[in-house]
Amino acid sequence: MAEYIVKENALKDFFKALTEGGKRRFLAPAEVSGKLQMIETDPEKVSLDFGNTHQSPKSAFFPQTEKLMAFHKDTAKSDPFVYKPLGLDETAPMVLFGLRPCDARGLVVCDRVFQNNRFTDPYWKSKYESAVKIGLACHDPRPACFCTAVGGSPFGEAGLDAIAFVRDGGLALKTLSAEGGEFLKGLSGLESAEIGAELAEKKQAAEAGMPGPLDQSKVAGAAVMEIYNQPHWKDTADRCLNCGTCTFVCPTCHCFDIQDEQNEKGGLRMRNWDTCMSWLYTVHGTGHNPRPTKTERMRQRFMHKLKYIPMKQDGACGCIGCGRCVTLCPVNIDIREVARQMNG
Amino acid sequence: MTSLPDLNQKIQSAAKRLLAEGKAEVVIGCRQGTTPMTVAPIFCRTEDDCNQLIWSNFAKINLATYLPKYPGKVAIIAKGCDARSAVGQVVEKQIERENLYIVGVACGGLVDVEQIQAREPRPIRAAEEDWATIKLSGDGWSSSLPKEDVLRRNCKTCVSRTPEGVADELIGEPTEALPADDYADLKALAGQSLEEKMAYFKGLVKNCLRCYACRNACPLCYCPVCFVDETRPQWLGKSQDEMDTFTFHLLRAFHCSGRCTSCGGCEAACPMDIKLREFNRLLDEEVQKDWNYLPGLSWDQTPPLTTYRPDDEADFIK
Amino acid sequence: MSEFEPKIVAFFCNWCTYGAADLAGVSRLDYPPNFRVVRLPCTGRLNPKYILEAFKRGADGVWISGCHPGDCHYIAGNYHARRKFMLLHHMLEAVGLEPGRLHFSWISSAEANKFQEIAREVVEKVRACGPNVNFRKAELDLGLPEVA
Amino acid sequence: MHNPYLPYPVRISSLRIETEDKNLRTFKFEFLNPADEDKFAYLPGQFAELSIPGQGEIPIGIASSPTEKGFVMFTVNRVGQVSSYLHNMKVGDVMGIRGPLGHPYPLDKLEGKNIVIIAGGFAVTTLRSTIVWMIQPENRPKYGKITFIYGARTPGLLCFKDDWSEWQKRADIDVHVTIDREAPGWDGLVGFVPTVTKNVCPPPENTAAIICGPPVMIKFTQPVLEEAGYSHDDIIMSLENRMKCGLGICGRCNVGPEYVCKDGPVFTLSQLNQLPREY
Repeated sequence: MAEYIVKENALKDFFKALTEGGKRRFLAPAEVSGKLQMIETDPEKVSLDFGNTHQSPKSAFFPQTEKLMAFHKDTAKSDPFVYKPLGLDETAPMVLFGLRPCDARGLVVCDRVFQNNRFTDPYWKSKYESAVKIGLACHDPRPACFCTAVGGSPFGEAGLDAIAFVRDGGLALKTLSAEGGEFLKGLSGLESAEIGAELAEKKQAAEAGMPGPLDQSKVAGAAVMEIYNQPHWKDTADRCLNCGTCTFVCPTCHCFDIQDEQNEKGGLRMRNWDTCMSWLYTVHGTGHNPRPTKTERMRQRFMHKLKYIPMKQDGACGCIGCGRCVTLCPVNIDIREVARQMNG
Repeated sequence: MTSLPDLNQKIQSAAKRLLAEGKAEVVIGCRQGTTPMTVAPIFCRTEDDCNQLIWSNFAKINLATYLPKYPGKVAIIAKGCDARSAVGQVVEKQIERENLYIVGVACGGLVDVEQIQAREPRPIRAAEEDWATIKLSGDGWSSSLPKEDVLRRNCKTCVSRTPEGVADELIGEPTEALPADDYADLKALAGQSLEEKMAYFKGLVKNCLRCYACRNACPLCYCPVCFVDETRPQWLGKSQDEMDTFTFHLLRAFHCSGRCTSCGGCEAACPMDIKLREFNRLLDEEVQKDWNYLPGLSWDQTPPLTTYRPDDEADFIK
Repeated sequence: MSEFEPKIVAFFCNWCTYGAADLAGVSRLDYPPNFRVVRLPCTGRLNPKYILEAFKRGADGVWISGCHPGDCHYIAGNYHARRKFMLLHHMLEAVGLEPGRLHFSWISSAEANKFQEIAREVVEKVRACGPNVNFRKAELDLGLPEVA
Repeated sequence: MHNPYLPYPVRISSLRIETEDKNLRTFKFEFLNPADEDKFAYLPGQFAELSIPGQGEIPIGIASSPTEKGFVMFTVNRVGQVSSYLHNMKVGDVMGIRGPLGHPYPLDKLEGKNIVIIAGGFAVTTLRSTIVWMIQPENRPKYGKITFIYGARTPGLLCFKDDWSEWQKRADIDVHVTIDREAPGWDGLVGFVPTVTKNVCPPPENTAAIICGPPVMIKFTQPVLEEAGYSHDDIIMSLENRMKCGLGICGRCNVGPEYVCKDGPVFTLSQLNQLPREY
């Protein structure tokens, strides 16, 4: 594990160096139409002073609309009406700077879905595994932040190749993975330094104001149907609008819809984010809907985050505590409150 | 002016009385949220529930949204806009008048949390409110803002801050209605080039995620199957195509024309802070100009699109 | 360069304009062939989404025509439609639709001459607007390499 | 890297109208690239996404058996956008199939057992595959007595008539085909599937049941099997839900923690008892 500092006046050089001379696409928190987002940006425009990006960074690996394949209809040419994959060969690898540790953990949860026990999603994998992910620790978690309650930390390291934190006069960095160490070695702007003590101190300070662990022991021990049939779901569902905001901003919501579009020349198959809050999401061709009302749909989301994902991912919580859904829910359905109710 | 604690007290006792008298099985109102500057709608069925009821400047969505889906007798703690929407739903025969009890509460306008955050970028750990002031505090600091400075845009042109005339009972001292929207900005825009108009309206929705939170938060959007969810044919593509998104917003607004009460619930629900009401205002302006109609102000109104006059003027029709 | 030939989607009421188009044909009144007709039972049946859908799919113009006010086969369908048209027309022009793209008319089944005249006018006005760029969905970018 | 979203291109090699209401058609597909047939190695009970360029995909159970070479076969009910489009396609048209997806029936675990296969209506597809597979000379000795109960509303709604009339002639499989009420020209069984099951199902000892059919048939057949003493571990069902990816990623077929596509569609009744009824 190598440790470095980057002086303030060397920051821009360092960010430029991260692109490896333009070979990598550089993504960092930057403002786009009034919102801070993790986007491909100019190294000059990186923001270091922020709570968190407005939306989660999952879109870097799993864009809201992603073309999967295309076909043409020209019967004079070869292979008409045969789909050919798109976007797998030419994708330039990414380097992400400024991932919050909660979001990096969210990507790990997604990764275990996109690369599950039976199938590997090549569109995700080609982007995710080639990316270098450099985190930026949180010094000043926001009121709705609760990563510490679900097993994370504002200085958490999961899913990251290196973690940085802001200090007087610049940044400090610690590499976390072999790939991260290899990638950062010798980059312009970096100076070797001992930062261990400072990191430990800052980590402790940041965690001090944060909530303690959210007890999910009963949820973990209970049968699915026991939690599913709890009476509190109806109360929460009363006020849920099924608007889906929570799913669109969630770093671990990975559901999508596959759609075809075509014109006279050919067609595309693409995937678009979808939401379990939608009536259309589960409705069968026959009109039967296995989740007919908002109660089932709202319950599905919380069961998925807090019961199903832990069951499928060795106990790892499907919620990583970024607080986006808590802040943006128009009717203040707070996942922490729901988690407490589920735990009895 | 009634103080907020007083107002809350009155709301709570009204709610308890309604439950006790059997005038309602449930009273829908607001309670304190779990984070600063949030409130949560609450469905009160017990006295304990009623004790949580509050009036807050931070209320977000229009509570009438819940009414068409609610089967029984229901009371609603309603600001002017909530009450107007509820009346609209009765007029549109989505709910029965006998099943609805409106507890009207005088409103001095709601605040826009986004504007507060723009003025106060530090993490806000707590917020206190009274009728005219918002007090904020964080790690080692505190400040206060006049509510007037951070009012929601729709609240600045509210013609029915107090649901007088339609409420079954009224709590608080009636607040004066404000001058109606003069649509000055839209009138100015109308004089600009087609390109400028298009750029403005397409620009408004370029961040749209198509989550349809605006639709779900809207008290007018009670269709069993929304046109965006229709599949045969599928009217709208599901991708982030600009025109699909734009069409959604045009049709959403069109479906609300002559019905929108400018509650701002759509904008409050939008996770991307899109100024959705700009589309609605376009049509509101026309509805008022052509038919002088404001929805939700009385029980016996006829919505303009359900009727006609033989002499409706439409000189663009050849 | 050859002159731009617009594609126009026309929504005609079954009881009047559709008949007028028929009569114009039988009467050998020539009119431009740039529109494709969708027959409706009444203009009241016209959902605004049809108009937007037509533009979205690349129509350069849309023309809606029904019975004169007072002459509706269903008594008041066109009166109701007129109110919808007033709002829709206002909204689309307010958001930047060229005024010459969207046309409304009342043409009874006897008015073959009016039909001919308005058909010509509609086509010319849409032609003057040029191809619909702003209200159509972007061409699909198939991203396929040219295959032999 | 294998791309599980990419369908194998296939050509419709034959199609047949399966039922009198014309809502069911059986399609046989041949692979455009012969090598894909080996890659598409499946077992009875699995499904595939029928993928029509420009239209979309539908998950359909595979009706052919892997022992039938040179084609894969699907019987499709006309319901939605894609299936309606497919019903209008012709022999020779090119489309795609993607799979095989899901888990097959637990054929290895069933070895040494008596098998009762209960089907209703067009849900018989993957069960046809199972029977064809089981009665192959190399597979038949692995199983005990095989009983097949199949019902439909009318004779004209019974699928795969050629197949089951052949099986009726065999000594190594007990075939009971029934229709709901008397119909001219029908001299077979009359009665609902649960009643027939009650009369002919073998004793539960060392026996497993595989059931596929409309919800109402399952609702009334399940108690019959329970009464006969079948344990919930020995009642095997196949679920269907709206699906898109078929890979356990896109989320919509979730039933509790399980994805119908990736972890199912085959579940035992005792597994289903642990799950919400969101299917």
